[in-house]
Amino acid sequence: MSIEWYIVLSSLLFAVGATGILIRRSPVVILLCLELMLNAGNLALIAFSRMVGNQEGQVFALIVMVVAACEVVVGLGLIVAIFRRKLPLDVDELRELRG
Amino acid sequence: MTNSLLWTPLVFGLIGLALPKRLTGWWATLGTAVTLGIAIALLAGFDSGAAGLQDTVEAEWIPGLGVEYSLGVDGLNVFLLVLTALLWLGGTAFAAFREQERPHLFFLMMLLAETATLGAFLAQDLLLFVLFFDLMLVPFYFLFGAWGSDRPDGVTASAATLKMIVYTLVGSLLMLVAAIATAIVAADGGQITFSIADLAQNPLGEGSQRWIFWFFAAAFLVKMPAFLLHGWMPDAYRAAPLPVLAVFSGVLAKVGAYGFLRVVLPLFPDATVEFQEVVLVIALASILYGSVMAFTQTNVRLVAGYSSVAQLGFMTAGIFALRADGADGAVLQMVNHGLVVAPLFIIVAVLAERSGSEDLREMGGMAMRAPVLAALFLIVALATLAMPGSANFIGEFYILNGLFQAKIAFAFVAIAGVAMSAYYALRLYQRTMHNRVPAGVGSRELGWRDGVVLVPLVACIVGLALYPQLVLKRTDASVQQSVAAATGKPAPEAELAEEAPAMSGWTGYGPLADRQVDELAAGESGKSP
Amino acid sequence: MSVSFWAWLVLLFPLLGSIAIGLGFRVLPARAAGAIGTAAIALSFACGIAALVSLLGDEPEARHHASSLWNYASAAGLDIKLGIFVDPLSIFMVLVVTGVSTLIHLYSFGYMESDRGYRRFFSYLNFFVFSMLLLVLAGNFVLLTVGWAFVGFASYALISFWYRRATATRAGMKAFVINVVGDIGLVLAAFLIFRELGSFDYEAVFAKAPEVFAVNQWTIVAICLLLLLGAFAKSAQLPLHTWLPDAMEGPTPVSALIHAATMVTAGVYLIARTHVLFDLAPTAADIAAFTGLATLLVAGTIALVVTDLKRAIAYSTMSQIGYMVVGVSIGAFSAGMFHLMTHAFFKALLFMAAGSIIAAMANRQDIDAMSGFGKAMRFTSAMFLVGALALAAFPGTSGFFSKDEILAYAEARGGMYLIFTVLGYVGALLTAVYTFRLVFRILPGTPCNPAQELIETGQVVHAEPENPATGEAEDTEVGFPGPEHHIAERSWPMKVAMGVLGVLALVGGLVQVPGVDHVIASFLDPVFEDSPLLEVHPTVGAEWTGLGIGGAISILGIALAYFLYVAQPATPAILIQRLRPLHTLFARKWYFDELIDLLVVRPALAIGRFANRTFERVVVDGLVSGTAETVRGAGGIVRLVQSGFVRSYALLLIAGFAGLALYFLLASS
Amino acid sequence: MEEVLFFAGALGALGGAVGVVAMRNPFYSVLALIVHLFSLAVLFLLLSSAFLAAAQVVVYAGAVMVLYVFVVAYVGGDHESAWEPIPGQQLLAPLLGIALFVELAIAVLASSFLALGTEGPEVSPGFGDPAAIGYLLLEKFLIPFEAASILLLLAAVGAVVLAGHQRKSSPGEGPGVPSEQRFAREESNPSGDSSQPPHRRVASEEGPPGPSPASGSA
Amino acid sequence: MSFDAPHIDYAGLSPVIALTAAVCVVLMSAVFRPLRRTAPALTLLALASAAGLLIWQWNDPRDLVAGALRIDDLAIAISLVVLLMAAAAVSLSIREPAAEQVGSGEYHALLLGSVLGMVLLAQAQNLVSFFVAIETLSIPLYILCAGNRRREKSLEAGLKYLIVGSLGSATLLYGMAFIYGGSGSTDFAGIASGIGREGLLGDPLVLIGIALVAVGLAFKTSIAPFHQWTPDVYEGAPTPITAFMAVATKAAAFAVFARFFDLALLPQADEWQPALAVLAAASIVIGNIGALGQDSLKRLLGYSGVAQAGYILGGLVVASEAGVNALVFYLAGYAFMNLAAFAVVVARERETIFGDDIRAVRGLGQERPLLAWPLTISMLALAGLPATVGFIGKLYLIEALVAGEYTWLAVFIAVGTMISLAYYLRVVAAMWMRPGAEAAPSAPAIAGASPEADPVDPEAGRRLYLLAPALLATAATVFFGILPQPLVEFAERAGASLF
Repeated sequence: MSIEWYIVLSSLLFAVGATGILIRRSPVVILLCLELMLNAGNLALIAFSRMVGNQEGQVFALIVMVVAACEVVVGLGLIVAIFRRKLPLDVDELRELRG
Repeated sequence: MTNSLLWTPLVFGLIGLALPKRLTGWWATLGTAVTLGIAIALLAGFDSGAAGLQDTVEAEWIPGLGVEYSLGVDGLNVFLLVLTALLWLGGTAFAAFREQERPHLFFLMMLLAETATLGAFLAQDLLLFVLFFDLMLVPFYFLFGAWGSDRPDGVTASAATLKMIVYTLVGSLLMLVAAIATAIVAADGGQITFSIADLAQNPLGEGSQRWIFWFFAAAFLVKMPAFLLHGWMPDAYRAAPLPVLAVFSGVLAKVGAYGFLRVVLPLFPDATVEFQEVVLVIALASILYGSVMAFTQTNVRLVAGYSSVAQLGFMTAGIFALRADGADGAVLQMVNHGLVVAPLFIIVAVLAERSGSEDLREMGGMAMRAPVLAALFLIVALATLAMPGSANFIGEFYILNGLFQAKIAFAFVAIAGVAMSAYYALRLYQRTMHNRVPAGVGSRELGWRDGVVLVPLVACIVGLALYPQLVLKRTDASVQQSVAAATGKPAPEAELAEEAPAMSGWTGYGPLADRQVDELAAGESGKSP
Repeated sequence: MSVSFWAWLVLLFPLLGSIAIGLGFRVLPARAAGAIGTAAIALSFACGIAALVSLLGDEPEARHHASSLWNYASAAGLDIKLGIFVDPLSIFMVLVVTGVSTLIHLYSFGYMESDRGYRRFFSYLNFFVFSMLLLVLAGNFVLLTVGWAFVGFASYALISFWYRRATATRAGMKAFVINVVGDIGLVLAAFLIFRELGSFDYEAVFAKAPEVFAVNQWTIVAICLLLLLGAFAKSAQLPLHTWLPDAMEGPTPVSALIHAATMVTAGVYLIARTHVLFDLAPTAADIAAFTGLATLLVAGTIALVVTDLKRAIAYSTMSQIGYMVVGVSIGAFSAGMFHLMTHAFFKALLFMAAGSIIAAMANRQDIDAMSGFGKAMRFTSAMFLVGALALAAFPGTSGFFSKDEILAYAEARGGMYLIFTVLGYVGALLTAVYTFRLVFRILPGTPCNPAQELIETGQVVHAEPENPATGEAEDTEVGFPGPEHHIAERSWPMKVAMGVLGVLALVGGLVQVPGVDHVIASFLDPVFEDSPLLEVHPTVGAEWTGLGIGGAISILGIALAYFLYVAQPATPAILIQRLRPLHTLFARKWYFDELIDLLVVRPALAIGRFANRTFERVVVDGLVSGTAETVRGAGGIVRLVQSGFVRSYALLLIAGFAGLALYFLLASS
Repeated sequence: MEEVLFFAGALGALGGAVGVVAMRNPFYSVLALIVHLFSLAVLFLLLSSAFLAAAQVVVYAGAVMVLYVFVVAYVGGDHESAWEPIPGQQLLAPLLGIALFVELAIAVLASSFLALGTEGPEVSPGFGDPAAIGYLLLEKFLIPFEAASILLLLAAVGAVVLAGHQRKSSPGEGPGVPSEQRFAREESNPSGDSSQPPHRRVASEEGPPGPSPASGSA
Repeated sequence: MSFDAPHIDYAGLSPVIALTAAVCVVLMSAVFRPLRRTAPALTLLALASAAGLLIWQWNDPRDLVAGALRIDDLAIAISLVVLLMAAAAVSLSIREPAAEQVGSGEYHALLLGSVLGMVLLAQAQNLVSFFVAIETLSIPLYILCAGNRRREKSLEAGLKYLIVGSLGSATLLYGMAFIYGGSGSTDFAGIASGIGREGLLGDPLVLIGIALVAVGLAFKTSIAPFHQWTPDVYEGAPTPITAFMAVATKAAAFAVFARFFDLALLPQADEWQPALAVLAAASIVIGNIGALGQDSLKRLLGYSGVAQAGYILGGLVVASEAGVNALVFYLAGYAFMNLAAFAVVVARERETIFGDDIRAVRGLGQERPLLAWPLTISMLALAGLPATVGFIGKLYLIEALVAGEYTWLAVFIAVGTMISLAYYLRVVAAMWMRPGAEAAPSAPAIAGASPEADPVDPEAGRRLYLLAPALLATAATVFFGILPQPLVEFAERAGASLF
């Protein structure tokens, strides 16, 4: 199975994730979509690392997982904080800042 | 010498911050007086005849960017320096005699403005020039905005000032780009230098000269202001506090005209010759339009303002006649106009105090109780309209002669402005001083305070009227150099300045030489699209 | 003591006088001011005599001296010195000017006595004399222009001397602006001269002109025409004459001095001065001559009908200057100058007398209201009569000789120049008629109220001063001949001045009687010796025939006037009925004011209004506010896009990437 | 065989991804993501990176997802309304997604890297096994490794800071119920079936009566 | 397979180590009650020592730890700017409500963490450390932005920043993946040689990668059209944090921007130069016109930040040493100008009820000259008027641009500056001039009116910890405006280390 397939797949995933961010309004789901995009990146990294035959890509991917986890943690923490503050969990309603 | 001239005002201004409120005004006046003293000393030590720079100061400033701190005095700027110092003394004194709110800031800004202006005249490094050119605006922004007067029709001082600043910076920021481009193109790869003298040595190629020329021209024309680019002037002039306006329109406008002589002609000769007609057309438009506006206005400030537009038009025309005499006249006229317009605004201030208005329709008949004021005003008015016998006449005579010999058609149009100036200047005088006294106008004689300020200025006008040679003699050599740089004609030796034998004009400046200029210009314009 | 030394002194005294009076206006007692002023002019007249004497000292052909004080403005090849040029011509002018001025100062000393602006008046008057002398003594065209403009300004200042009078200030403005137009003509001429000859100095220019120019070459013609522009503006020749009648708003001595005797003749002087150039440009000279001719006729016709005493005299001045212009243009230089002199005498005299009468009328100038002053004011009337006779060229009077000499010369030149002779005599007839129209309307007949009062009570009426032009009550704060009026009968200075002038007006002509003597000619001819036209000489016989015709015409004219205004006082009205259109044409002064108003003033104002109301608002401000609005609008868009929706931010981000990626894909090889 | 696995994995990953985006209920989105992650792990294996596959399953599908579930359970995974406040978003978003994909795909397919067409070079059996990765982490990527650890620490702190209680429940808690009451409320429904979180702005219509997270966890 | 431990140059790493240690220590201080108050002091100490260590490494460029990092003068220069801003932020954070809610210890620990990320980023020359560093920089900022949980705006800012930021990093990551694929290496040097290979130059794969990375970095440096988070986050975040990230983030991001593009991607310069130039022009225009008529000073500064980023990017576009010099110089100057402005904003926020609304500074000229002057001068400097460092900075940039044959971009800078005057001077006018038309209060929700109000401290304008930064920064702004040579040399050293 040639590498192209993997890359194309990953770019498809990337696109889907991006679309998700654009159309979903629940912050939780948006975080999930970010996960999708990061994973698309991971897939690409690993595929390329296979292609060029060194494992730096894999290490990179590993680190990305960690980073992703961090973002998730912070993001979820923020969501909880917003919930605590009794603000709606809908990114479209958080728009006091504008103009 | 030059250094002390440049920094004295600022130093005084800063020290002034530490003084009690009521003293600051006098302290500032003292500062300007000292500056004037230095300027006069400079003039006294000035070697007329010599074309090159004198009293130069050279110091590294930002070697990393090729910018040098280099000042110098020559025929082009020596009198403008004196003029600056003189008018600032007048304006500051006039302001000091009156109660100012927040005097510390006011006088600090006044003096900062003086330093900046002197710097613009002294700078011999292109970038230094641009820097001071922009810096001038800052203090005037505060002076106009914070001490200016809002108009009943809702145009606030700050708004009018903002308009002015943005408008004039349009020019000068483009000029910054242009200046840098000049240096870099000239250096092409080598060590960058902004020294005007060095840049003049190796002019740029046709192509780059074209656009750079216009960037500079834009800056200077806006500053003057020239026709169509004067949009900022009416509001700003109506907002400005009068003593400040006196120095502003007395000196700052000249920086533009000066810039043409100092920078544009030597650095962009080809473009200058190529666009001679275009600039001349603009100049003529300014003359006619300014004059027409001046005799339709009823606001005294605006009459003066638009008359300045016309006057600056004359200077531009003189410079772009690209003949030594025209340029000589322009320089002389810069001094004259400064000397005339500053007292004019001070008189306007005095009149406004008496009639409680700045509208011609609400003034009149004030000569009766105030013969001295009337006499001074009359002299100023006559000088404004370039009455033969005044130095202004000699200035315009030289300008128009230059124009006449270079581009006869333009001269005929330009001279129409002279007739109109006669009308608006005299109208200004009559409407305020003559005719019946309208209600609410208290005709009072000039107080000694204002007299102290006004009389010396008028005295200068008279003095210069008796001996304009004072200026011409010293400027001629440098002007010839600057013009020669543009036209490519070798600058005649300096003794011309000293004592021009009657026939030298006949031999050197007769029709032949002029035809050369014409052909040159014609050829260039023919080439240009 | 050299000539030029005296000449400088001539200049100096009036200037000093003016400055002294001007600066000392607070401290000087009124009379002192008058005395200083008069003395200054008298002194300079004395110096003029001295100069004349020392000038006569040297050889006729060596009688020209140039001298300069300092380098006025010399740079870049222009060479402008503060220099004077003295030769018989300028000395002649100096003498006329200073002489007449002295007398008029003397007259004013009495006439203006109770005017608030007494000191100001004398200061101005002295300044005027200084300017006039500068004009005639100037050694180069620049200085000439200076003097030229100075007299213009002085005339402005004196016309609007009573500056609370709107009419006066307006008239002053008019005079000034038109004169500036003249100055411009001079300046342009100077430029052109410089372009071709490379100098402004009389000597250099006149020396070089014949070498450089071919006869009637366009440049020289242009130069002369530009000079003429100046000359006509100053000398009130068509079509630049309209300011002169209005100038009568000024005090009467001013009219006498500036607008009759001296300034208005500057144009004549200029043509004479630059005759070298005019010799090279006959076309221009002829244009000048014909303009002069036209002026003298037009002015004559107008003078027939105007009812304002001073204006009537003013028009006669115009027409007399017309004669002079004709004279100097066709080559009768000395004759023209001669007429200039005699005219100065009798016209000044006429004005003085008129002033005295007007004072008696409490500033009314309408001749319809005047009559019977013959009995009321004998001296004045006598003087008026003398002046009138001289003006009408009554045989024996000064005008008689001077005017007819010009016509005789024209006749002698023959060819088309005969026109001048013929029409000149027509003009002479007109002159005689309108002059004696005034005489017969004013002097004889039953005294009008003021005259009556004068006869009975010996009092001069003290009517509330009112503006003769508008009839509105004057605001007397700035004076006016004052609460009480001064007439020659009451004030010796006026009497003296008028007396002297009267004598001169009568006998002044005797200095140059054909075949008898020719003082003026022999004095002036060295100046014009290089002119080819000097060869032309009317024979004495011809001249005498001319004089005969002239005398006959003037007597005829006087008789006609007598018939119209004394014998058959009804006829003028009938004539007016008959020739209604002609009369209106004359009465409306040939519509010149309207014409200028239509062609110059209205367009200028219209343009001004357009520029002010429309252009400035729309284009200039539009340029500014337009850009400002655009930018602000764009800012609005940016803020709109900044909607606060995080998802739309993301959208823009991704869209931005899409665009960037697109670019890179296209850029990729 | 490999092809089969790839397509299976690809389908799974894609399906999961689409599910995440499409599911109205966040809870389901989370589940979909788990599917996605598992199938990615399969692909990783195919790309001979065993360790990553393992990490994927353990770290993600394990730890992270649990976190998600908890939060969703806590804040209440209510359906979001179809109401779209941003004009054009629903239209532009998919278009942009497609554009994005197309551009990326073109970049890949038009690329002149021959290697892309291959399955990659022959690699040693140890390729991508924990040992290899470990060595790399401790040799070349020591710094990133350490930095990542610090990052984790910071993130943890952040989570505490954000999600933890207000330090001092000083004035300005807003016009809300005092903190004690809120605690009470939180205690009252530990499973967090607060399907109606307090203080809503937009009345969001209840979605189809699918199994609520509460019942799901019950 | 044998483990060969990389050589670790502790001297070179010392700044990083110091900061790392500081993070832990400050966290500890949060745990032990008695140490609560010491956090700021500790932080300042840490920053100072880090700065010292950095200066110690000045002018001794070398790779660290198997080339993951490179400590050279560019890195040091940028790091110093970052540390300066951090120190300023600490000073501004005294009595900052956000700090009190988050807890002084955590607050400062997070701040230090972000600083650590920036310092790493400035040194990164390997994709992995690049990515990690940029995340280490961002994540603490997400948290800090949301720090003032009492204010809804703060939370909103945090969430927005998080979402868009993560989107940015995802893009960045994806781009890195492609570049890695195209070059087969994660080291900048390796990438440079990898993409430079014959026949592969200009390959779409790499170029798309570049595009993605450019987007990611443009986002961090708030270049239009990836700028939209900037105004919102600047306004919502606690002001000291805004002050910090306005400059520090930009500085660090631009450092890596320069390193990555001018080093690793240099072979592709012909392709990316025009693209970046267009982006720069876009952000100059958008930033400047967006700032017109903003009433919130922080928002105004946010937009102006976008514009300034555009100017700075110009220095990068030309891919020349002069360009990088200009970039560094401008960043340094920008630090001073911004600091002065934000210090004043903080002060006014605390002593008036207007929050950061422009009305908060009306009449400041009379009321508090010591606050008015810094704000005035910083506004004039940002507008690039002479005698301020802003003018020299623009001069420097324009010179680089013209020399690099991007004169049209220089013209854009000039035009942008003109527009910018309109809003900078509006602030100045509010301080010194009669209210006039300004007076009509276009009332946005006054912070004081809402229950979210932070306590008002009428004396804030006199507090040394606010005045000192303001005045010092102002002094620097003017000083380097008049005698720029030292700063120029500083910048030149930095630039020299790349070429």
